[in-house]
Amino acid sequence: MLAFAPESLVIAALTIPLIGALLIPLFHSAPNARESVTLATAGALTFTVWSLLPHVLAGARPAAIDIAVVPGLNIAFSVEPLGMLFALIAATLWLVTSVYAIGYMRGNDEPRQTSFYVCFAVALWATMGIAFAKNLFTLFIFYEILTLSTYPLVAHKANGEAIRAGRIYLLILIGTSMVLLLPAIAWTWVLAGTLDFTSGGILNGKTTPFALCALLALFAFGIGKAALMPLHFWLPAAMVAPTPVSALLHAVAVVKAGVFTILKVVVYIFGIETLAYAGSGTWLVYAAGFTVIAASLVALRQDNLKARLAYSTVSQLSYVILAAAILTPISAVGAAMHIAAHAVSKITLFFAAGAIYTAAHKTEISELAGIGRRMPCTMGAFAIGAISMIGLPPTAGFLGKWFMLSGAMQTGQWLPVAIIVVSTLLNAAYFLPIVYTAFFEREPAAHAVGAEAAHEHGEAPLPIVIALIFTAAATIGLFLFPEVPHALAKLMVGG
Amino acid sequence: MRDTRRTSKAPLTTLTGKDMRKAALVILIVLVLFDLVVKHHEVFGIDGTFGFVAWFGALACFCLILLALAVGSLLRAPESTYDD
Amino acid sequence: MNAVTAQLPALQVVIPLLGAIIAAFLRRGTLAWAWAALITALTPVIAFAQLHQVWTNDTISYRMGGWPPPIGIEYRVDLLNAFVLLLVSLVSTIMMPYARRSVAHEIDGDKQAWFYCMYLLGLAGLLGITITGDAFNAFVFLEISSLSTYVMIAMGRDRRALVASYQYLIIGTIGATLYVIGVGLLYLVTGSLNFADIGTRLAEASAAYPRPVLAGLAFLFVGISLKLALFPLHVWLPNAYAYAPSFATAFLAATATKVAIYLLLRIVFSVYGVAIDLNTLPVSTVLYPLSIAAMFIASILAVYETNLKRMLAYSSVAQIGYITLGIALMNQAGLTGSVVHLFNHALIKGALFLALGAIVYRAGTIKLDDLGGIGRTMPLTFAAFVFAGMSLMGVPGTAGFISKYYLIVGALDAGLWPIAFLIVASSLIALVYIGRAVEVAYFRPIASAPANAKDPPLMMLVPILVLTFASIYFGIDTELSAGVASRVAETLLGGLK
Amino acid sequence: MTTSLLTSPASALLVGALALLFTRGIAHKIILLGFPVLALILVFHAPTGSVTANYLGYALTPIRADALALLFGAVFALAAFLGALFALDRSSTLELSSALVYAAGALGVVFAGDWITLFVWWEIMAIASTLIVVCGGEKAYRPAFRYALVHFLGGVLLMAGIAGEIAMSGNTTITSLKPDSWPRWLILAGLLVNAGAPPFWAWVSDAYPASSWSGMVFLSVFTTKTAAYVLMRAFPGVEGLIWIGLVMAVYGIVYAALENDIRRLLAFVIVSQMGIKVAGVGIGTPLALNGVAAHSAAAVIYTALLVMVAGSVMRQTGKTRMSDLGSLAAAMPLTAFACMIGALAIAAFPLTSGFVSKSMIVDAAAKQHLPGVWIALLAVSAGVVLHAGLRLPWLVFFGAPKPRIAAGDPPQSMRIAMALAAVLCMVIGIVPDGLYVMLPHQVTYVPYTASHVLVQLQLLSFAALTFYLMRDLLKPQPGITLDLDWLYRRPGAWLACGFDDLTAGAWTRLVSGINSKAAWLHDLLVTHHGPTGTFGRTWPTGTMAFWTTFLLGAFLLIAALG
Repeated sequence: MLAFAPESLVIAALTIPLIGALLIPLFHSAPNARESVTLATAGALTFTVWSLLPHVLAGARPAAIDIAVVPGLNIAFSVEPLGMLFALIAATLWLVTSVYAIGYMRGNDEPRQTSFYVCFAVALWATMGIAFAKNLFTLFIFYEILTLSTYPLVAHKANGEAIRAGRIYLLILIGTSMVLLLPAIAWTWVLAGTLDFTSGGILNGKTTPFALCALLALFAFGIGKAALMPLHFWLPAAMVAPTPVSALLHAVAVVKAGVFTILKVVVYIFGIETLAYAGSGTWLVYAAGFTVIAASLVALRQDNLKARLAYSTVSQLSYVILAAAILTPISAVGAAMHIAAHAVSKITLFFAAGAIYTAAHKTEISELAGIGRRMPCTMGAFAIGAISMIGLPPTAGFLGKWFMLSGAMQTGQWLPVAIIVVSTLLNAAYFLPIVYTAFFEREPAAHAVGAEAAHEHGEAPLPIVIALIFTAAATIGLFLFPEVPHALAKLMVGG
Repeated sequence: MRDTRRTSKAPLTTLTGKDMRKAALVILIVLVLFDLVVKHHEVFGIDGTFGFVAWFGALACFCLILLALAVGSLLRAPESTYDD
Repeated sequence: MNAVTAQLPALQVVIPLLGAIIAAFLRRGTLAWAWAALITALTPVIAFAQLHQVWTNDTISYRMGGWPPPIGIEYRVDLLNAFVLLLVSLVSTIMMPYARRSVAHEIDGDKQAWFYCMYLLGLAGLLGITITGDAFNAFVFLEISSLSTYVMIAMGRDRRALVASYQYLIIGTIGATLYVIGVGLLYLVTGSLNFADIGTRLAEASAAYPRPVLAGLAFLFVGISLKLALFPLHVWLPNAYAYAPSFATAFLAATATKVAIYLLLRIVFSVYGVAIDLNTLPVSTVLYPLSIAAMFIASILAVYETNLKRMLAYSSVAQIGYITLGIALMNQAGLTGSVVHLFNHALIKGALFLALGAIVYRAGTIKLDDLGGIGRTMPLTFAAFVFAGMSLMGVPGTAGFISKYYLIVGALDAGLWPIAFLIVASSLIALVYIGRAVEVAYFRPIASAPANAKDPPLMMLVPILVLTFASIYFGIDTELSAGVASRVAETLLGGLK
Repeated sequence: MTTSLLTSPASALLVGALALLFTRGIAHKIILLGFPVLALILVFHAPTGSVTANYLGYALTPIRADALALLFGAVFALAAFLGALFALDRSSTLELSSALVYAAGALGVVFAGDWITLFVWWEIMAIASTLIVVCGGEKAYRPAFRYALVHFLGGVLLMAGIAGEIAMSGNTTITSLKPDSWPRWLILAGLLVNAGAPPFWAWVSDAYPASSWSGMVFLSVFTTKTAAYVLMRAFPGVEGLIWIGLVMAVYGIVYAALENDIRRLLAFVIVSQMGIKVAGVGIGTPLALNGVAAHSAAAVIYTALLVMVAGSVMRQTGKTRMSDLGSLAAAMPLTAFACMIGALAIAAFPLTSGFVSKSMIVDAAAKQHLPGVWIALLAVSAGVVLHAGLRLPWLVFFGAPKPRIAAGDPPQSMRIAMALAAVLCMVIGIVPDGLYVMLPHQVTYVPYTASHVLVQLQLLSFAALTFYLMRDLLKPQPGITLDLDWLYRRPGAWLACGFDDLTAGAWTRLVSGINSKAAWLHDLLVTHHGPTGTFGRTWPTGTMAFWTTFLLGAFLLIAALG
């Protein structure tokens, strides 16, 4: 397995999903073959990415492809630890989600499944591009491809609501990236003369603290996928998409691409020390902290399960931004760990939401009374995901929070600590009632809710249950065995 | 008094009986008188004095009851206070 | 062989010109098409040979009739016009296979030859404007191309085509007149009609007659602005594009305005710029507000337009705003952005209008509201539309992005960061109007018009796909676009006083 | 290392908890009883010294078996067994399974040698105990919710403190700390939340009575006692703890004296007892710490016993309010007897476990020459008669007759559990040496001196006299006593709701404002840019000519001026 040169593995990772995307439409009329292609592609990608891991852990930075588009703007790829981590998460969870999606899309008789799988593969291709991008320009290209390829998935249902959500999705994501991120990249280029991700950053001593502050603002708000308030509302809107999309893309790939980019920009473009020394990142703590708290408060009010999860995602994403904004190496490790931790836990929650929808056709939390007895696996997995969201051991959610707190306490920053304390309570406040309702409330009697709602059901189809048990196990497994993400995160900050 | 007979099987219930009240009084007095015999190793001066623990125990209890009554008069609320 | 090589500049114009005359005598449409295609196909070969020569050696100077300049007419090919020549001829050639079906569909059989004649005439005119080094000769070619364009537009099916053509005729004539007045003024003060020659004499003349020199610039500027549809002189364009035959629209959108922009560049940078400090001339002052107005107003107009052809026409006006903005910036990056956008936009708009033509061909309408579900019945065509549209928006990885990137860097280099924001903000409006079409095409139920539509025949489809591919490809490999453009910008700026 | 981790008592109980979920019938009962016994055995077979591990780059000590850990481990395992025995008939598998997890968490904390391991088990306890509260039925939801929030708050404070402490000192091992830095203050705060210290003590009386008759036994044992245990390890001799402890003790007495519900009363008793221990930690001398250790061990048993009694009454009669109860001694003789033993033990009557443990703390105050503390502790000791010592047994089992309640002693397993606990209270009281050898510090302490016995007898009897004389003032009254939780249940909730309404209103206004502005903008754009708008419609040729002229003029003008 190590016979492949790491460079060719990088190229493979960047082509496999695309090949999959091209093959899938050929099997349009043979769903089983089509899904096999998806699974095979996802499996091959997962294998490829995991094969890369030993090289990166050993200190290699395999690079591949370097096309100078115009002088200074290169499409180039290089695997660094954070990108490796992101690619691992995305690829592995894609495999799981593919299993899940088969159960979900068939269980719900969704239309246009071929284009669904194609867009999914393209989105994953874009994710790999983001993960392995060597410079901001390459990252930006794939960032936009990711937006565009997921737009059809958001608007998949093609009803009024879905189309509206699609509009918001495109306008916010493309809008922020065009209006803010692109000028930020151009400005960076004008200032630094390079866009390569470099350890320690490329902006040291290049400009004034005020300009750094403004540039950071352009990046932070320009990367709309990170859902920093007030540019977050595309994410709840995007929840009209089929659940596998919400699960993989709007809990893992797309949103993580956002915070991943912010983290990369802070670590490799600005440089933690440069920013900390200039004091230009302080405001980001406020912005991220506000988002953490405000999104949680909004989540409290949501009765729709996916909407609540979406606002929870908004809040959790800002954890990562907050961790980056604390500007210590250890909190940057926390940010990376939280990307991984939140990915496995939030995907579990979304899987559960989709399982409920598939089996019981329920979307509102208030309808879930007693569902834990009918779907113990699903709701058990949900409970594990919820505990992880609150950040309690023995689940993965503990990891990110731990390093964030370490960084904040180390440098005596009280605001992040207070934010984490308050948001922990808020997270508990909006997740625990769901678990309680599902397991401890009595299911309404059949005659009370009408014959239609009193739908006899058990667990969702097997692929769905397998997928969500896997991710729930991963949520605990990541806590018990955090070595891989931790090693990668440590490598990122050069320790 | 019927009650006394019924619960007489339990040894301590006899405290409610008139005789037992007298007996209890005797015990209390005897306990205090023991102070004449037993040497307390005093630490703060007052704790070696005659009958200190006895009167202090009664007083402490009295004060605590007063405190409780004060708190009760201020903070007692119907059980339905928090019913939503 | 050498003899041929030496005659290339003349052949560049003469071949389509003679071809046009012969085409007029071919009665059958298909035959005329074949002839036109053949003639057109020759032009990029010549253009490429010239570009190669210019790239490796130096400027080509060809004396028409052997008369030396400035007395005789000089055909002068430098990097800038070699580039534009290649662009115009290449795009036309790519489009030619498409023409046959589309023209046969929209124009009656007996008029088809006539149409091809006009087309070749127009092509010859455009190539002539580009290649000539003589101001008056350029006017002649301008008139040739304009007149043939009026005819082509008037041949559109829609009755409004006549009105549009007529209006364009009046406006175009005014523009040409203003141009010729400007040339006349320059001739009065310098005694020359040769661009290069005027340039060398202008400094002296300007000292002697500052007012007429400036007035000359004003007339030339406004005259050319009419032709290139600078806001607010663009109003002829939407109708002309909307009601002309599909092929004509695509051809004009990809080439005509680009040649006008070339002429503007030539006048401003090679004639005035070499003699007078450009910063003292009001070119940027006028171009900044008008370009920005074009970028926004025309884009918003496109958003509310329901006729897709008109929508793209407005979009063209907006894109021309970007190009003129780059000219206004007058620095290396800005000018590179301008020239490269001239190239990219030709490819993008060509692809988009061809795709619309295919929709007209199959579904018979381009009213957005009637096109529900077209993306599913004409998947390849509309996919091309979407990808070209993405390039239009300037999605990174596409050609459109390269142009915008240079413009932004140009704005930042000039210290005009608000303009950088305006550039990106207006390109967001492109997202809205392209997105609107995408929504209708993919997420609405299939309407009656597109119900029986399908992708057009290969002859039409291939040009669409080639141009679409090109508008993506030049976002990744930019040697031919940005590489040349950057050298062009270098040359233009290097010659400045 | 791995094997020793797997054979730790905590892991054993986790396995038991898992097994419990998948078994029924007799196997279920065997597991329920067997695993606590196994844990008890494993406690004594715990590897001496410490087991180390590496996690996230930190050197961890998942198991550190010293004298103190063994004492608490043994007591917790024992209490788990008693609780399991008492709960043998309980039908809620979830509650029992959670109880084993809860006990596992407590044992994990006890044996944790480093802060990270401790924190992990700490939060496992929080989750498991919340589940136990929730299993108390539908009325338990809100108290459980508040319980969870308070404990997650404490947990995150603790976590922040631990993270900071490790980040600053680089040392993960649990050692005695001076609260002289922010992280350490946070650690202390996190521990005190679980200890039932102000201002968060209300969770005890809020959540514990909401649990089931069996659940409260587990709850009463682990959370507060582990907090005392960790306080002993980390913050011995922190003076502030003395005062916090005394306030807790008095609070518990006063509120218990007013309380009507027996289980709420016991919750206050728990806080009160914790107060004495916290004060003992604050005194911090070896004698005081030995006292805290011994008193914790003793308190685990007698508190559990009293809670079992209350559970039995609740299960058998369905009532928990003392105003509804009375004279149950005849109907439930064994329960009544157990209650008396528990009452004597908690009152530290000679020959009971309380006597041999609590007096160490009081003596420690005296030996340290802390007159105020000593006096206060003495007063608090006297005050015990106001709640569990006299008031509870009096009002429930004796006192004025009430309408006859048809009930008997609870089933056999529960009776055995109570009997065992009662016997333990007495055995420790009579033969304290077994307990003393397990104490962490080498201190010779002789509880049974004439003076000591006499002091205790005088104190209790005269306190009882006062109580007897004033008994009518302390009759159970229906109702509750407002507590500090009022702050977050009333004004806090109002504030939250108000803020919520305010922001929701502001948001709605903002959205509608933006929408109307957007609509206005849209209309404006349509007027000007729509197909028939100013810019959109086809201008007459003359207009175009005008603009051409205008532009020409403008250009010339600018040129002329420039």
